[in-house]
Amino acid sequence: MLELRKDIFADERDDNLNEIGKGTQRQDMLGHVTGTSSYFNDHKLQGMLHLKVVRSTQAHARIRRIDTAEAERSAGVRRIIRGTDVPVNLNTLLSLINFGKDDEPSLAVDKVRYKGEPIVAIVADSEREAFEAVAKVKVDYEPLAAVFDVEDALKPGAPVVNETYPKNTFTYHETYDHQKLRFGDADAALATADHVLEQRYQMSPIEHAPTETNGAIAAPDTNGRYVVYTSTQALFFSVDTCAKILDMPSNTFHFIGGTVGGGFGGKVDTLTEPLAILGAMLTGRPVRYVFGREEEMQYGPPRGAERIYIKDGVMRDGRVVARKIRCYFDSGAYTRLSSYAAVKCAAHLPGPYTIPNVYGDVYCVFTNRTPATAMRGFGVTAMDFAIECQMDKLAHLVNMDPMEFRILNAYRDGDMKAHRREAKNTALIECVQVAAEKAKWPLREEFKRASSRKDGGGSRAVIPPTPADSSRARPTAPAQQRTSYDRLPPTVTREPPREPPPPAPPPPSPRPGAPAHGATRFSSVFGRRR
Amino acid sequence: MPVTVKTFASASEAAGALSSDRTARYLGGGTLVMRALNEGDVSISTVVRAQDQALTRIDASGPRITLGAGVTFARVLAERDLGFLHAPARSIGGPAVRNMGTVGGNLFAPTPYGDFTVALLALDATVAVQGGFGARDIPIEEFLQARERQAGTLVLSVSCTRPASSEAFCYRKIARIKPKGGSVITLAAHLPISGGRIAGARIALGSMAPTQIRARAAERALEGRSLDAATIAAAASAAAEGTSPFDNALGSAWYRREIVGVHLRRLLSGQE
Amino acid sequence: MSKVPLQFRHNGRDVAIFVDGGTNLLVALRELIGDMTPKFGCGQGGCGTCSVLIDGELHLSCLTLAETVGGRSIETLDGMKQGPNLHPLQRAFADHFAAQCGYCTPGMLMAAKALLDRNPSPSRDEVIEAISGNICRCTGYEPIINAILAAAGGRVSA
Amino acid sequence: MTRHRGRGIASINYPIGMNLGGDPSQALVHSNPSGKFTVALSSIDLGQGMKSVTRQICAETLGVPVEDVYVDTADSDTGPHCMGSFASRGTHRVGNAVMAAAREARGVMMEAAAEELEVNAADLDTDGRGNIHVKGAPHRSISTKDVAIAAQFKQGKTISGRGIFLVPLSEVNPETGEMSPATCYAHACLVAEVDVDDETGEVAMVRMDSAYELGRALNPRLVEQQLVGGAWMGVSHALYETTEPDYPEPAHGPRDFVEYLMPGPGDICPHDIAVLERPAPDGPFGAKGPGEMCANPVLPAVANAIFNAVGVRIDDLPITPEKVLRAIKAQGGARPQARR
Repeated sequence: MLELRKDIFADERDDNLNEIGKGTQRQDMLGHVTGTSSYFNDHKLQGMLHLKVVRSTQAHARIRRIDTAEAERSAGVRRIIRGTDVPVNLNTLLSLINFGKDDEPSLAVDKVRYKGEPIVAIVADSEREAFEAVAKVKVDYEPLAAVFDVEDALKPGAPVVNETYPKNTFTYHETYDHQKLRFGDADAALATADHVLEQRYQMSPIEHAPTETNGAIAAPDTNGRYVVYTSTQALFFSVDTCAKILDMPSNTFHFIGGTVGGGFGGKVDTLTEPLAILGAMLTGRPVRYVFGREEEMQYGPPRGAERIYIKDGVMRDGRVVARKIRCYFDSGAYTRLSSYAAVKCAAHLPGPYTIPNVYGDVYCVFTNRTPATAMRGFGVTAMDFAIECQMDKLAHLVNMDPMEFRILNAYRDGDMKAHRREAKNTALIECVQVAAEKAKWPLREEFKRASSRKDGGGSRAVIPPTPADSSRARPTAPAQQRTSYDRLPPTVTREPPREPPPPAPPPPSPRPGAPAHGATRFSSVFGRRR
Repeated sequence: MPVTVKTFASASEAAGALSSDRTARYLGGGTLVMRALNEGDVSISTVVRAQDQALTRIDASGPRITLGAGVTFARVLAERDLGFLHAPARSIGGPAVRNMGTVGGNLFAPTPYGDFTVALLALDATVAVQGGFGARDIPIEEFLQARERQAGTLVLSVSCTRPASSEAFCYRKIARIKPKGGSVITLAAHLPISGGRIAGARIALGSMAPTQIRARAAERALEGRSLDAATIAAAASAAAEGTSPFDNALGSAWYRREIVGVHLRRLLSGQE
Repeated sequence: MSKVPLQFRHNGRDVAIFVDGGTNLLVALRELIGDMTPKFGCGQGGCGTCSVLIDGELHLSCLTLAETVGGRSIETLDGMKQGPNLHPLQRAFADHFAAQCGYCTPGMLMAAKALLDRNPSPSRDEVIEAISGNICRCTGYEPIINAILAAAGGRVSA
Repeated sequence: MTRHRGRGIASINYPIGMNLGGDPSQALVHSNPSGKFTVALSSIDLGQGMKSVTRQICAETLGVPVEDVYVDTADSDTGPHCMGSFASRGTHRVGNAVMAAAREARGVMMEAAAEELEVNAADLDTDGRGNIHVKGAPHRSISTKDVAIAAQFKQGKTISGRGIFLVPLSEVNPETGEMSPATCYAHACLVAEVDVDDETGEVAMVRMDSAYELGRALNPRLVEQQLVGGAWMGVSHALYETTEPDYPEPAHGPRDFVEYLMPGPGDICPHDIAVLERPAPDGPFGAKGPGEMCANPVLPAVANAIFNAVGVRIDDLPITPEKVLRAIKAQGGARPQARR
């Protein structure tokens, strides 16, 4: 049951609208209830072939030999695709926005880094014949020690999962092995807090489980083009990723999608389109590559698991005065999007509360696990679990009502957030008040009267003095800003010569939102800029 | 190569085809064999079917009931005289699976499936099988212990004696998901009462060992006693004895051992 | 190559096709007949997106060997409309916003139809039982349950 | 007494629009000569209602009935650039792009109408029912259909518009984490009520009460879909889901919908929701995005409710019966906390 509380924030809204705010029927509902909504797999193409992949049985191994001789002779097989057949067999998704290094092959060549990694693709007349040929491919592995725990992966001597990142951590700003957040002096505040509580939290890896599995159908079209029916939830991400992997102009491809049987983040990774198109290119026939359910569950990318340590200082009166967080994202064997989530997670600290001293270290860690990817609430869901369990424990510790404890610490308009931007348009307090009302949870009068629009700012708007890390890593020269849309000609070296590193910048303390003239600034997306 | 489908008029012909071809699997309701084919199990090259009326016969009129191996759970549920088997039949799958899955196939379903078989084990059922050399009856316990070696034989039917009263037999499947979920553990108890005392107690458990097994220690705790709180408590504390539960996606061996007694107690004392 | 001839009724119309050995009914309906309303969700019997009625009974088409339906009557969502009009269940699903991605909807509707064809006034628990073999990842089931109850009670828009 | 009831709460906020910006979406809007509009996008409808909400945004901005607008997505030959539907970009980024495109198309439509009515375009308004009239003089009006015909065949104008919405890329300071991750935030608070069985560790949901602040509920029925379904997913994450039950040990991974656990239709509970609307200055009609954030408060609220019921803290997800039972045994039995 849903109730619209039009009475709250009414003075900030114009509700005199025609179409907005109406519960209009979905444009696609008639299609859904008649079964005529057209998903990628609802296209019947003449002479369609079927693609299946041979997946690694090992979590971490060197590939000594791949023997496809018997599979090639298997009935109905049209084409066997190996890593060497993939034009650009190394990619990372966010290379499209020039973030991170290419670290993942479409088909493994010399090494497998997770159980289920694709090694060989088989294109055959029928699914059955593709399965029969898959069973005939022999892969000779030399097993390597594997690492599955994020903290084990950071220990000295841990197996190197992905040689692109030999320390088993994603590299930020070409230097840093994690994303930092520094706001005030958390250690000093912890030393003077009435109570200190340190806890460990663990998120689980989670399958998106859309009822439609990942898949694509690619078919040769007229004039040398390829039409691709796809379940992607990221159309141009997929178009441009295919253009890069297949080394073709992006307008060679005509992608058609937009009606997808659930995604939740699990259809961003462009898992099936490149091989389906390559299959169509190599056979001249339509090719379908669709995940089975077990493939989707075990080898489709999950929501990555995060391990989170929180150390909080709280005063007897209920004010949280310091929050120190260490978080490890389990990226699995390749980067995909976890590097990005870690930055989003750092920005989310310390949750929707005004805490004067915040310290965060967020790592993106490689393990011999199915690569993780985005999922609903990416980078935040696990942190919210940790923070809100922690808030409950803190309220218990100081013997406060957990609702009132949250209102007391809630951020309000005008407060300075830990990522050094002013809080605006906040509404946490009102949500707590209304939820309390709904649940018939008694709040004391002063907490019922609290408002996101009152009592913020002032001393709460100040960026506190923030000590610099003693062992600060020295940033290197800027990488040239490049995206897939202004790719350099292939003759130009991809690694521009490096200048000597400039001295580390002083800890900035600008006014909120003020431009930092002359300061060296960094972007996690586009590298460094001036 | 496409799969070859061989359809026979009689069960014995089908059994012959099955025993002479190692790549052949018998197609009952499809929930096991068709799934295997869909998932690319290339060890199956031949699918054997039989259109023998005997396989779908239900004989529920007398004290001993017989269910053809091809009887679906939906048909068990539709048969008023099989009321004692309705709880186990209803615990299988959703409605579509109950319209397809068969009593015979359930005997071969690996964990976390095979719940109906737990009930049959508690009821001391007999399994009629047709091998290459003719038909024979096997006690269900023996059948399950040798299940891996039964691949070349065809189950024709199962039969068991109807419980003396509706109170004498009870069944419960513990699942995480409601109303349809895989078994964490499954329990069935047949406790005939004679002169106020339990005589011939049989307790069967699913997911407490690689195949469905009897909880013999719990049976001993019940045998010859009246079904009171103390007896139930004794049976509950002995429930895990002799079992060999495992870890799977639905629960760990530790958890199964911890809760089997709790659920046996609740089952026998009629608690939710 | 041995293809097997197969005839059955598909939404009230006789159809004849040739299938490969081992072909399941879902593939036969989608790829040989062109009825795309039953969906592939798992091939394992776990999701119900491929649900169809065979002689009025709910079945999973992905677990049905196609050649076993010779001479039988198959109903899919493609045949649910009553002439140009939506079936009351279809209207109720729309009224209750009981579809988001829409992928489970064909199977849900067939499961609901199987229920109401036999039990026109089900309880909430009976509705829950009827859709228990169908996975929906979007809606949380509540609007689907409400839609089926509304259709049963005749509470649907015109 | 083996079952104990408890309540727990959580409150959260969520950044709307792709983290750090720098990733715009585009939209094209055009009318055919009958005054019916098509929106071309490359965004994806995964069920969240992208096609429907952008349709309403377009109709509102144009000032025409929603029936006169159809959203066509996603065809890479005809749709303008959109990276994808993720990171709460749909309503905020794509919605704003559609608004911009519709505004431009509306401008042409009003110019064409002005020419027909022989007035200044600034003096015209739409009635939202398919007519354009002179402000204060509703009888001096022309239908959008007639305007479209005139624009096409008489005036030689295309009633069309292009839209892009870019939140400029934020830089990130590697030492301090200073950055502009998002331009607006949605908020929520949720109360979960559970029953915990202290002999088996099983947790059953009893009810949920919540308040979600979303800037503006562009379509309350679509919002309800997201919040009800999203909270269900939150329960699922809290109590059931994992691809690796023994994480970090990679064993016993589920392979099907029996082994992969999600609450069934018999596990759901009543959920009473309030929606608050504090418009975001840069949201389309103030809207933020409800789709992603709605699951997040459920996980900790359920964990906190379990503590309230039996006194154990489970900090590892999912909170399986096994973990609850182990913790209860470790503390020597259930310790119900103060009833709330």
